[in-house]
Parts: sequence; structure tokens; C-alpha cells
Amino acid sequence: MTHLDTELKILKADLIEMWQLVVNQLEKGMKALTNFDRDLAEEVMENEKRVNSFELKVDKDCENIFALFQPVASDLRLVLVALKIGNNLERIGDIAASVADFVLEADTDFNKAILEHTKILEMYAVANEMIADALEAFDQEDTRLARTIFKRDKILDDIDNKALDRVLECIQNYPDQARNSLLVMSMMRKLERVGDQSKNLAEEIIFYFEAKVLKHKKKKKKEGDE
Amino acid sequence: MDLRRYTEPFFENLIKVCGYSSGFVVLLIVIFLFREGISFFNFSPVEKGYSLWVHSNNPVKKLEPAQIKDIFDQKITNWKSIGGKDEPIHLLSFDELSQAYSPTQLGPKFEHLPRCLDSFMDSLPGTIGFFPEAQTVGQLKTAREVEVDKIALSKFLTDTEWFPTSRPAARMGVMPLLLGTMLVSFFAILFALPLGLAASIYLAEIADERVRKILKPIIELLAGIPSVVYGFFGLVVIVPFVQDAFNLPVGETALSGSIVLAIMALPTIITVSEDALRTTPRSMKEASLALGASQWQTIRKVIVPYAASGITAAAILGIGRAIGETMAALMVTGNSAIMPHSLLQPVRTIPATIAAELGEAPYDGLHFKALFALGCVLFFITLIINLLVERVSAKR
Amino acid sequence: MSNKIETIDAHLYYGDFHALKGITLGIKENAVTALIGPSGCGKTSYLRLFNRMNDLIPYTQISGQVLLDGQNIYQIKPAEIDSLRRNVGMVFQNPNPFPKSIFENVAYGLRVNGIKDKSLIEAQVEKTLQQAALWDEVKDKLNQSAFELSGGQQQRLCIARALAIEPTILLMDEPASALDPISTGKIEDLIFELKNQFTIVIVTHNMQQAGRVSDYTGFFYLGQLIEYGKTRKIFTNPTKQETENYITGRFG
Amino acid sequence: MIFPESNERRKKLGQAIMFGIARGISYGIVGLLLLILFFIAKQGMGVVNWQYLTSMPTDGMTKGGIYPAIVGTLYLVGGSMLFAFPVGVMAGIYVNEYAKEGALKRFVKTMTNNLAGVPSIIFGLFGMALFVNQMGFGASIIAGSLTLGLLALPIVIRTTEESLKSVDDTFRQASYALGASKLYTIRKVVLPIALPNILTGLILAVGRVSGETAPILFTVAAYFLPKLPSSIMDQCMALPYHLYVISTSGTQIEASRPMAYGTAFVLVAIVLIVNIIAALLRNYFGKKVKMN
Repeated sequence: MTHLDTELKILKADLIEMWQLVVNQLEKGMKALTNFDRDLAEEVMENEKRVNSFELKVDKDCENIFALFQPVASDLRLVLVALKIGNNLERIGDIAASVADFVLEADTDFNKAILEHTKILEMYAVANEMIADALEAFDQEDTRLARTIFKRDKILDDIDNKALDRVLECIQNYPDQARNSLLVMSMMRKLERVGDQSKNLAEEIIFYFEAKVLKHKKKKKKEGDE
Repeated sequence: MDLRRYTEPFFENLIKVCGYSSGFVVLLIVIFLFREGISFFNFSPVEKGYSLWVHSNNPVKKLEPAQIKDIFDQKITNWKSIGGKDEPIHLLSFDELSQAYSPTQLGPKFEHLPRCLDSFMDSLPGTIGFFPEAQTVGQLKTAREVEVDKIALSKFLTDTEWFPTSRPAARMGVMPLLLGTMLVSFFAILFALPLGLAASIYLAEIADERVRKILKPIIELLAGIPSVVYGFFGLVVIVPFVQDAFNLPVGETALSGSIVLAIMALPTIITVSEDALRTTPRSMKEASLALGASQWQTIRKVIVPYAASGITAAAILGIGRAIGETMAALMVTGNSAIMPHSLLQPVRTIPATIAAELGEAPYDGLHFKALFALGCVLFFITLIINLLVERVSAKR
Repeated sequence: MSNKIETIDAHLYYGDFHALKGITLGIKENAVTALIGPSGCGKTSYLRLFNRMNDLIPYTQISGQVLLDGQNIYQIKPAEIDSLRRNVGMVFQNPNPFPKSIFENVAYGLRVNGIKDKSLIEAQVEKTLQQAALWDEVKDKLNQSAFELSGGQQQRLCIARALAIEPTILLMDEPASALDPISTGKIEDLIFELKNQFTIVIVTHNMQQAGRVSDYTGFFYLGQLIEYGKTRKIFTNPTKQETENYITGRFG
Repeated sequence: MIFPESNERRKKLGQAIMFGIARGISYGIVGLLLLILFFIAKQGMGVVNWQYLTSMPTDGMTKGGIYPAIVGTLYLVGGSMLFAFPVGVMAGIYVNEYAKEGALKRFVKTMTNNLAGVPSIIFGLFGMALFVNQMGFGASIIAGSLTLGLLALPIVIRTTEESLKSVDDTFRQASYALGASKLYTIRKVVLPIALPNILTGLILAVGRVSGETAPILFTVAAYFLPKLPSSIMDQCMALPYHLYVISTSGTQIEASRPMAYGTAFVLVAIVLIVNIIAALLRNYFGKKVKMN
């Protein structure tokens, strides 16, 4: 094993650890929302600092590898991808934190009916799954799995498109939950962004393993391009 | 300007022709040397114009030069030992013939010599006679001419006697000369190589630059002194010295030759091996020193082995010079063409033989050709040595 | 980590030429220190201070202190220079095996230092060839001439040769500059492996190499040490403008 | 690893002894040379005077001078150089400037090396066979000069080649770039730069030729000839041969010893002078020509 291999292995391990942390953050946020667990929400907020420092570490790793080893080919793609994935993960981490923040802003429990009606939990679950699958695709070098992520973004978009109407219906049906409904609305807007970030992750994974640039391509092409 | 169109190709062709001059000269040398040298083997060793005669009943039809010499030296006294009848050999000389027959019987111009010879042969069948061909040819009845073998190449190279002027048949064997040459050259290198190597090591690795700048030109000067001066120096200094030191009857010996040739070979050996030693990369020396080796250990174990092929080339080149050296060898080795047995005995080298004898050898005669044949042998040896040097120094 | 070698205000003159102008630097133990800089900057001269190789060049003058394990090596007796050099292995720019067999090359340092025990020598040769990652390639042809090896193998043989007398310091003067990329990679991996047991100082004009193999880097320019620090720092954020210019290739 | 202490002392001692021996031998060799020179100078100095250099040998070569031998040697050196210098220089030009790398050039160089290694007595034999007999010159200055010229040929070729090799290629390219032809470039650019070195080689060749004996034994040299040659078809005396005959085959060897020392001294002096001139030339032009 060469010196560079060792460095790349460390980089990859850091990235995966960060990734798992972010997945964990989202899951905890969802739990905090469902159970209205303020402590858990606080924990998510607290952990956001760890996500940020992970991003700095990954950046530093990449910088050193660029400066000291001049990576080429797949090594180069890995470092490039790691930089961007780190960046995307940090944003997802931000989203997880702001969702937790919205939970803390609520004064009362979230009514189960609202959560059901707005389909926020479904959205949350899909988003979680997309990030987790992206991690698996990266770890297992499974670009087929990565390609499935693009389709799933549509589910999030559909839910998000109907969010406004559904929240309005909730406010009319449960006037005492008007504030919570609006918070749910804000959360859904954030979670929709997780889908976009996941798509970016998938693109980077495919670029890393196949050296194909999928950015700014038509959706059809991305999915069909197998 | 126009003229140059014609002059330039002319000069360029001239340059080209000159470029091949060395090859051309070598070719010419080979042709002339070998033309003369090879014709030697077509010559009868019996002196020109003479023949050997025996009784026609004598079963011996052919004699070898060595046998003839032994017969006339009376080492062989009976025909039996060379395949004839059990009969003593009688050597008939012209004097004996003129005693046995009166001048009138022989005739005033020896015109009756054949008849006398015939009758002598009848009376003494064991006779062998040596007479000019002109007066005998075609008229003999009882006597018969003996065929004499020409000197074959193998005989020439292996015969151990060199008597080019002996009568009736010359003996020409290269062996004593070749061994003499080898003996003198070998010991010359034996003396010169350790000294030369030590000096080249000193100059290349030990001496500082200032000392080297003084010593090197002096040693190169040593190479420029003419060989005849070395020969003269050997004659007046080394020969008496050897004579006194070993209490010899004569000081002109193989040893004296070896010493003089060793002195002459020194500059070649020193210059070539110093160059070879200097090719050792500096980093290789430093690698050795960095391992804690002393400077001497580095020289002995790294530099000398690295320069081994160059040093070998130096030694071979030195041998080549010694083998080909003429004047010094001629002046101090004593010039006795016998098989060498010891260093303290006069010997004769091939070049010295040529130099000493060519002046006396009749033009185009057997002896003359023999010396060219010797030249061929010498040329071959030096050619092999030159090619060897090129081979050795091209290695690596 | 403590300093294995330390120089304090070291000056070196070749005749009138002032090759090193007061270098003060500590070389860390069991780490790889790279010396970089343009040709003629004094990096090789500095390296050669540590085993007094500069002594071999006439008209050399040295001032200042060169401390090896705290002892000034320019104040030892001349007789101790050989044992100093035993403690400091050196590998050169061009592979320079001796005109001997592979085995004898490695055994050379042992023999010249008076080791006669055959089995000891054999064991040591095998051990060091293993260390130099060459054993598997040459174990069946130990008696062949070292010149029959490829350039990269020769250089690893030279490293094995230096390791055989168990130095604590290994000096490498552009050890891979004459080699192809594959062999260079093997040498670099070897350096990476060896740094746990040896204090390695490597001179290189290949900055990328310095980045790849070293823990600390010193940048020399015109006989002066411009900057010294952790390699990561030097290569990502050098303090001095000269260093920045040199490592970015915008030099002169 | 523990290294035996005693080894250090042995190393030092061995080195001191071997260095001492090497130094001793080197000084010994140089001393020997100086001894030879000193010996010959001491013995010869008393004999050599203007009279000795300019008069004919008399009294069976036990008295008189060596004038005809000096003149003969001058003729031979001049004649041989007249042949060897132009041919050798042109051959050198061919080898270094014209011949392409490959088998042919290697062959020419090998032949030059071989020619340089041919023993001088072979040149004598060859000269006798070709010039004296085949071409019918008889023993004459022209036969001797040509023989010596052939001997000097490889020396001149090699020196020329080395000298031309040391001329930087940029000079040639600069000349070609200006549109000069190859021959013009060689003549006007390359040769002038190489000339001092070529001349040094020429001088050393002169030194070599003036001392050669074996090649002139049968081609020109006269045992005793108390007059100067009147044409190139005459025989002549020569210094090295003169030294040989009066030290070995004269009738009164002992009586002619002083004459021999004088001749040896003159020969050595020629070599010294030639070497000094060559060294001065080298120093003056700062480039060394490699000779052997």
C-alpha cells in the first residue's frame, strides 16, 4: 500500500463517518418531531457543530492530498468528489438542524393528524432513505443504487407541491394547531431541499466511479443512462 | 565561387580517401608481409643450386631438414635409424672427392664430376653427398637425388631449432624465438605491472594535485625516450649490473631484457591504468567511505575492481609493446637463438631476430623469406593483442 | 520528538565560495526530513555535513556546530570519522553498486569494519535485503553481479548496503532522480516503511517527492535555510514568499 | 551491530603501509627516469660540443662528430612528416567530420588502433618489401621517410581526431546556419580552432619518429657514410641507428663509447625539447591533447 493509498483511505473513512452522522441527524430530527422530544431536538442542534468540523476536516484532508500527492485519475476524482460531498453533507446537516430548530419553536405537541395529513413524515422517511442509500451506493460502489435516487426526488417534489394546500386545510380543521402547521410547512420546504442535495450526492458518486458528468442533464437521461 | 563547385567535391573525396588510409596501410602490410612470408613455405630448405645425393639402391628417398642437419652434424651415423639399411653413413665432401680422384679425372671444369660421384657411390653405398646442381644434373647413373621436405607451417611453428644459415639444410623453427619473446615479455610485465599499478594508484587516488602535476609529465616523458636509448642504457648499466649480481659469464640475458622492457612498459601501464582508475564514479568511492571503509580499503575493494578491465587492457597493451619492442631487446638480450631454460641465459626475441638477420640474408632467399614469415607471426600476435585490448576496454 | 541532528550556525566554504551561510536546524528523530531547493542552493552540501563527506573535497572549510546525538562531529578525533560514518548511512543520486556480487555489496560494510563471522554476515545480508524489499527478487541470485539488476533494484540494493551496518541515520541524496516512475514509487514506499526505525534526511529537487515522503521540509536557497516546518504546512501555506514561489514553480 | 575495535587500528596501519609503498614506488619510478636522464646527460655532456655536432665521424667512428647522422635524421623526420601530416590530418577530418557512426567508422578506428599497435620492426619489413624492393627505391631517404611516415600516420590521425572532437559543435552549427558548406566550415571554422592541438600532436609525432630505429634499419640507414646525401635516392646516416651501431657492432666498441654517450644525449635532448615545446603549446592554448 502506497503512502497516498493510506491518505485516501483516511479521507474516505472521514467522509463516511460524516455521512453516517448526517443520516443520524436526520433520523433523530424525525424522531424528535414525531415524539415531540425536545431533548432529542436539542441534541441534534448540538451535533450540528460536529458536522461542521467534519466538513473542515475533510476539506483539510483534500487540501493536503492535493498539495502533497498530486492525485490523478480515480484518486483525483475521489478527492474532488470528497470535497463536494463534504459540502453537500454539511448543507444536509444544516437542514437537519433547522428542522430540529423548528421542533423547538413549537409550544405544544404536534397533532398526529397534522403530521398525517401533510405527509411530512413520509417525506422525511423518503429523504432519510435517499441519503442513506447514497451512502451505501458510495460505500459499495453501487452506481445502480445511486441512479434510483433521481426518481425518488419526484416523490418529495409531489408532496412539496401539495404542501401549501394541505397546510391550509390543517389550519382550517385544527385552528389551535395553526402555528404548528406553519412550522410543519417550513420543515417541508427544508426537507424538499434534502432531495436536491441527495441528487447532487448521486451525481458525484456516479462521477467518481464512472467518470461521467451528469450535472445539468435531462432527468430522463440520468435515469436511463445505465 | 564557381570554381568551388569543382574543388569542393575533389577535396571531400581526397579526405575520404585519406580516411581509409590506415585501413589501406594495414591491408598493404598484410599483403606484402604474407606474400613474402607464405612463399617461404614453397622453398626447399636446401641451399639454392645444391642437391643431396645418395646411392640409387638406398631405400631412403626423402629426408627432413632436421634429419639432414643431424646427419651432417654426425648425430645420425647409420641409415638404419632413419629407415634405411643397416649401413654406416659416409659424408662425402668435395675435398674428399678431389683427394680420391685426380684433377684430370675430375676434369678441369669438374665436367667429369658425375662419373666420379657414381663410381664413389658404387664403392661406398652408404655415402651421402652435397654438390652443386649445375654440374650433376641428368648425368648420374648410380647416385640419386634425395628429395628434401619443404618446411611445413606446423614444423615452422613447432621446431625447436633456429639455424637459418646451416648447410646443407637450414633449420627454421620459431619455437626458441617465440619462447624467448614470451619469456622476456612475460617477466617484463611481471616486473612492471605491480610497480605501474602502484604508481597509477598513487597518482590517481593518493597524491595531491600539486605532486601529480609534477610526476605525471615526467612519467609521460619516459614514454617518449627512443627505445635505442633504453637499449643503450641497458647495455651500459643494466647488463653489467646483472652480470655482476649473478656472477654470470655474460650479462646480456633474458633478465636484462625483461628489466629494460619493464622500464619501457611502465609509462604505458601507468597512463592507461590511471585513466581507468579515474573513471570510477566519485559517488562510488563516497559510498564506500560512507560505510566506514578506509581510503585504502576503498581503493582495494572498490576502485581497483571497478577499473579491472582498464587495468587488464593496460597489462595487455604493455605486453604488446614488450613483444614488439625491437632495439632494446636486440641490444640487451644476448641474441642466442636457443630454447630458453632460465632467465639468466641469453635469448633472442622475434623482432630482434628480424632486425639482426635481415641485413645479412640474401635477397629473396630462403632466409629472407623466413624472416618475413617471422614477421607474419609477430604481426598475428600483436593483432590478437590489439583486438584483445579493444575487446577488454570496450567491456563495461 | 527529539532532535537527532542539530546544526547551529553552520557555515561551509568551498575555497572562496560560501556554500552554506549559517544554517541552524534540528532534524527530528525517526522522521523523514526533506531538503528542497533549486540546484546549487546548498541542500546537498548540508546533507554531506552529517557524515563529513565534505572533508573529501579539497579546500573545504566548516564553521559552526553540527551535533549528532548532542556531540559535535567536527570535534571528534580523525580516527573516529570511520565510526561516525558507520552510524550514518548514505544513498546517492545514481545507483552505484560496487563491482561485486549482490551479496558482497551488502556484506561490504560489515567486512570493511572487521566482521568475519560468516553466519552473522549471511543473516545480516538477508535481514537488510528484506528491509529494503529486495530479498524476494534477488534471493536466488545473490552471487550474480549487482550490475545485472535493474536501476531501481540497484538503488534498493544501495539502500540495503547502507542499512547493513545498522546506522541510525539514513542520508539520501536525490535517491530516485535517475529512476523511472515505478522504481521511484518503490523507493518512496521504502522510505515510508523505514522511517519508523531510522532518521531519514532526503535531498530532492522533486518537490512532489518531498511532499509525498517527508514529515518535515526545509527549503534552501542560495546557501540559506529560508523556511523549515511540517511538510503539510510548507506545501499548503508556506510562510515565506520565496518558498511559495519555489513550490508553485514561479521561481526567479 | 558490534564492530571489533581492533579493526580500526588495523585499517589505519594497513592504509599507512600501503600508501607508503605506493608513494615510494612512484617516486622510485620517477627517480629511475631522472637517473637515466642524469646518467646520459653526465656522460654525454662532456662529448657534445659544436665541433661534435658539425663534423664527420672519423677513425672508425671513435672520433669526430655526428653531423651526417643529424642531417640524416632531419631529412627523415621532414620527409616522413611531409607524408604523414597531410594524409593523417585529412584522415582525422574524415573520421571525425565525415564518417557516419556505424560499422564503417568503427572499422576505420579499429584499423587506426591496429596500425598504432603494429611493432616498428614490422614497418621495417614492410618498408623493405614495398618501397625498397617492389617500388625499386632501394635503401634510400625516400623509402625510409615513407616507412617512418606510415608509422607516424596513426599518431597524427588520432591527435587530429581528438582535437576536432574537442571543438564545440555550436561552432559548426553556427557556420552552417550562415549557409556555409561543410568543407568551408571545416576549413575556416573547425580547423583554426583545432590547429594548436593538431600541431602539438605533430610535434610529438616528430619526437617519436626521430627516435625510431627498427623501421630504418633496412630502408635507409647507412652504417658509415662520411658525406651528406645528395638526393632523396641516397642512403643516409641517422642518429638512433648510429647509436645502435657504435654501441653494439662497431669494431672498437670501447673506444667509441664516448661517441655513443654523446649520441644518446642528443637523442634524449631532442625528446626533451619536443616534450617541452608540446607542453608550452598546450599551456599556451590551454587545451590538452591526449596522446599515447
